[in-house]
Amino acid sequence: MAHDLSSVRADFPVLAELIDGKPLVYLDSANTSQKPHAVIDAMSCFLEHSYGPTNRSAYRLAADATDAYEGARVKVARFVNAAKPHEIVFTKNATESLNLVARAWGSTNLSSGDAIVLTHMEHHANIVPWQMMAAERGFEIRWVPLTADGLLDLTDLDRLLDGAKALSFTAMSNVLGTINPVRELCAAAHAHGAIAVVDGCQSVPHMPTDVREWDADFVAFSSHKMVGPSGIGLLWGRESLLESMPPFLGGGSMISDVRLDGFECAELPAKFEAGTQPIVEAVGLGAAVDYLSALGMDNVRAHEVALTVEALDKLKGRFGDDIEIHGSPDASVRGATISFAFRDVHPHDVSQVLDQHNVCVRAGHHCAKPLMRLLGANATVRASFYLYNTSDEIDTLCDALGETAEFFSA
Amino acid sequence: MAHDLSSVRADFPVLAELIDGKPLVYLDSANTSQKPHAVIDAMSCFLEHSYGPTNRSAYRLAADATDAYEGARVKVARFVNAAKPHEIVFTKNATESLNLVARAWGSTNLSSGDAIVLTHMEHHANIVPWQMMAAERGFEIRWVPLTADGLLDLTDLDRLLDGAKALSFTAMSNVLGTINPVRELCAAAHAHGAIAVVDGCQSVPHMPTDVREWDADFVAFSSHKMVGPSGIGLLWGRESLLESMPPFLGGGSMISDVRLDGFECAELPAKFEAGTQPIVEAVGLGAAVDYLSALGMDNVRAHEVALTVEALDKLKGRFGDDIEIHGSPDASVRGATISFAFRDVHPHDVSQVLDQHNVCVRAGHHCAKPLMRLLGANATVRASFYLYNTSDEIDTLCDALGETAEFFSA
Amino acid sequence: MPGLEDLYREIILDHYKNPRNRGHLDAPAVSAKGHNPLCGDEIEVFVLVEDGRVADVRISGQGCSISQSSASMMSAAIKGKTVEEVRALVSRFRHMMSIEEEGPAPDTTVALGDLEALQGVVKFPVRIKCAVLAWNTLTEALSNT
Amino acid sequence: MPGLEDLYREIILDHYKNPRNRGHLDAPAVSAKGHNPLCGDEIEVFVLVEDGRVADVRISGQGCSISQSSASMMSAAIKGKTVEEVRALVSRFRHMMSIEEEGPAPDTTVALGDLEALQGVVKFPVRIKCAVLAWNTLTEALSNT
Ligand SMILES: Cc1ncc(COP(=O)(O)O)c(C=O)c1O
Ligand SMILES: Cc1ncc(COP(=O)(O)O)c(C=O)c1O
Repeated sequence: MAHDLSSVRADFPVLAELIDGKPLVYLDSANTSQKPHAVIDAMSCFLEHSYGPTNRSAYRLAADATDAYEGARVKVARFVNAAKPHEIVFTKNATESLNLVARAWGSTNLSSGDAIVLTHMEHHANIVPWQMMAAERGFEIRWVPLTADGLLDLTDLDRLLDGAKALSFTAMSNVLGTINPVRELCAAAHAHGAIAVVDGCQSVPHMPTDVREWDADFVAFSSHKMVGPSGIGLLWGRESLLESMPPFLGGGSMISDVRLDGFECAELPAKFEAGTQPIVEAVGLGAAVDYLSALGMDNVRAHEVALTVEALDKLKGRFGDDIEIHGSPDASVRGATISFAFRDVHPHDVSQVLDQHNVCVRAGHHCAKPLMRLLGANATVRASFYLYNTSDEIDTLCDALGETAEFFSA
Repeated sequence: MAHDLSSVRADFPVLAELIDGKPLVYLDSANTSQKPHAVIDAMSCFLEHSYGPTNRSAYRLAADATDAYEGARVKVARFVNAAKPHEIVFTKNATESLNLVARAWGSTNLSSGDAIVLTHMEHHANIVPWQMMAAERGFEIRWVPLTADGLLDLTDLDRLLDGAKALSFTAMSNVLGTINPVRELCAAAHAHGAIAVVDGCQSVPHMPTDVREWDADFVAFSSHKMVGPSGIGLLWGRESLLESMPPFLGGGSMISDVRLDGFECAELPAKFEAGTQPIVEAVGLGAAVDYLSALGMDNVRAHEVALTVEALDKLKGRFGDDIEIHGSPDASVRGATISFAFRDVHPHDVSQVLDQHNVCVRAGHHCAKPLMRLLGANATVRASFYLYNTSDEIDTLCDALGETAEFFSA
Repeated sequence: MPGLEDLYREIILDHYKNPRNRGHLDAPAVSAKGHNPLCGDEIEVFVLVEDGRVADVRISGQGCSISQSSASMMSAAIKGKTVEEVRALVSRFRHMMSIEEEGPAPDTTVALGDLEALQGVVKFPVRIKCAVLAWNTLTEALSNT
Repeated sequence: MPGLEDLYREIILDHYKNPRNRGHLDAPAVSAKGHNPLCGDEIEVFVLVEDGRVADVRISGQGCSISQSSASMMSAAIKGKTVEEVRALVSRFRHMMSIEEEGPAPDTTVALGDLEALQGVVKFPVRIKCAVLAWNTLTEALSNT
């Protein structure tokens, strides 16, 4: 494995928790990740010694808090290779980021007769905001289908993009683990005069990100999935687009003037950051980005590829036809998120037995109901691995599944 | 004073900070408040031992995190005497809460020919969201004027409310400190068939709140101003209204079903909580509400009234005509937020000299530009007191102002 | 932590594997759909009420062992009962599941029969929603009569 | 922490109390508005360029001692200079204020004169925005020629 796993694990206090005397096996990081000491301590230290308002007051405490908050923006900008820090907008979660794009960009660019393109593997966060706008403005939503292996089926992409104004897609499926060819998709969108909106929620925490190399127009992602705190999300946007858009939420800080008869917007990024911001959360996110950068995102990816190969091997090897793993068997085009059906045991019951062994997996529709319908399932079991997971944990998962099989065949 | 101030102060670690060997005098709580150990520790303890996803996964760690998150909702509901916990919606800040009301309620209730009523003392957060909707839908915004004392001038209220669909107003001005007659205003709105939206940002942290006694329809407030963490805001809404409204942000958790051709909303409160929520922040907010409840909001208010009387006396007594204090001189109709002009020294320069004495005040327009125009000022100095402030700090403020006078007359 | 046997009693697994009263009913039967947002389970309950009695009941949909067996046992328990008896049973069942109920305490003389097997679910709070899904859906269906 | 004297040099207070070149100019003069969102300061800069030289300059608006004195000193410094000289001065001033500039290092032979007094502002980072407000606004006005 590409990094020193035992020292990494020691960084995450919750991984040392024992429940009923047994260690926690946290395999739900695609849902939300655990946090290292560095993040937790940065937040409590800031709260104890340095908390103050940002971008509003002028005394030193406030100025230092502002520097901490804006410093986090610079760190995030570097982490995804944004051209300018003010192309990074802090939101509350990736869902808000995608709503921001759908509404603020959409309201000046989409109307009846227009079309946008989504894919069959999108998370609800990249579907519902567009459906809400479509219901209001009457544009068409087209869908990129999937191959049997759970990859995007790009055969008809040109036809789908013909006349479309936007292509919005996930860089990595939160159900299938599929890694999509982001750069090619952005290029295809641009070739048709559409913008490319990337849902980076599942990819940014797990592999290096370069928004300029992608040549994307917007990328949404969340702090809580990349070892950062809850309560803060991210939107990277191309400067020219962010500048051309109307604001999203109205209120303090996003204005340069307010009169009884109207208001003027502030400059980027304030324009999209109305009200008191997630200050402590930005500080924690800054620490998270430092933590990931120190590990090296290439190493994180290498570690996860190794885990994926091993997990797929062991699961298939041990359970054969009793397990149906969704998505591609090729670890080079997938992340460490493994969804599966296990015999005829309902996912909720699988997760129950696994929980008895402290193995935390998600059972459900994973906020991707259109994809679930395609898979012909109401729910799947999903085990998702991250930088702190180990080979041993794969074994524990397999053993717990073994017991599940036994229990439900008895 | 109504509570044990030295033990209260010991609860707030940042108040023990020394800068240049001198204590911090934090008089900017109307902007954002400091946090007690109880809140900081609840957050770090949760992050170290119990962090997990809420309302998504079924294993015990996730179930316990969900209980902690939903438990915070119950605490907040009790704190403001809501009829049901699901009338409390978690947002990112009060600004989002007000945008939610303006857009989700407004989009089905306001169109061309309609009118809403705001007041001249509103924060931008209670102006700009309505202006954005008005620009889109062409309804009229009417304004309640102010008296010379900085109270609402209700002489023409009936005329203003005639035919109006909503009255949206602050319970307490963040500039003048004015406490508005919320119950009377709600009744007046209802008498005209309008809903009453209350911006509780400045009142909820400082005095007892009873949304049912007010008979309000919506109340927005923020965690970070009531000793809770940043990154989480609150909206209380009357159940029937919340149920009748379309959703605000779209995404995971706010749906009960998503198909390619549309979606169905989830029940309250999930309907308005799209995406991964501020989980840790809710836990911190729960601890903040416990902290305030233990102190007793009546005691908090009594403490602040005493500080206000003393501060007004001392400032006027010492500086006479050199200081112009905005708003009412009557502490029974105002909170402990004191905005003033000091001789002809620009507020920014006043705050600079005060900062030299570690006295933290805000200088600026306080996100209330229409009010500033009415006051004929670009900016004011604002000292705002909270449950942890002391008489001594009033003296330090006065001494620092004395030096300001000396410095700028030299 | 309570063991799996507390949750998965034999009779539960039996109802899960051999669900009673599967299918659907046409009008004049009433019906309602329920779903559990946590795990995606969906259920549809059909009830035919004749002369104030449940003349027939059918369940369709998918779900986990707890929600399916609870639905199956419920269907067996209510068939032939008067609507009033059914309501008393629903109240008694919800009470056993420690779901807060407003109003008076339920009539403990109402027999739960096989349904007692679901008592173990209470030790697994997340699963309570699974166990009551069919019951809430039934209540909704009956409100359509 | 640096003392107040580092910030409020005598010449700064003098320019604050007795601002030079207050007022406004009509077309063909160009103008621009600037504002500091932190403290609400607003400024308007009017420049009359004739034959490539700043023939006249006026400042209006309100602000703190730093923004007002910086504007006043700026107005005194640029009057009569060629537009090219003005641009060099702007660059030199922004450099002194340690605002990152892209491109080549500024020409340090450009004399700052009285403006040197504003050097102390750098020790008070929040006030840098006040000091450069007039200069940014001037640059915007000149871009309108
Ligand atoms: C009266 C009032 N309303 C609304 C707000 C906005 O609150 P927030 O910044 O937490 O969104 C504030 C504080 O900034 C306020 O004082
Ligand atoms: C692919 C994908 N998109 C969007 C989201 C939404 O992110 P958040 O819940 O942080 O808003 C998630 C995670 O829930 C996700 O996995």
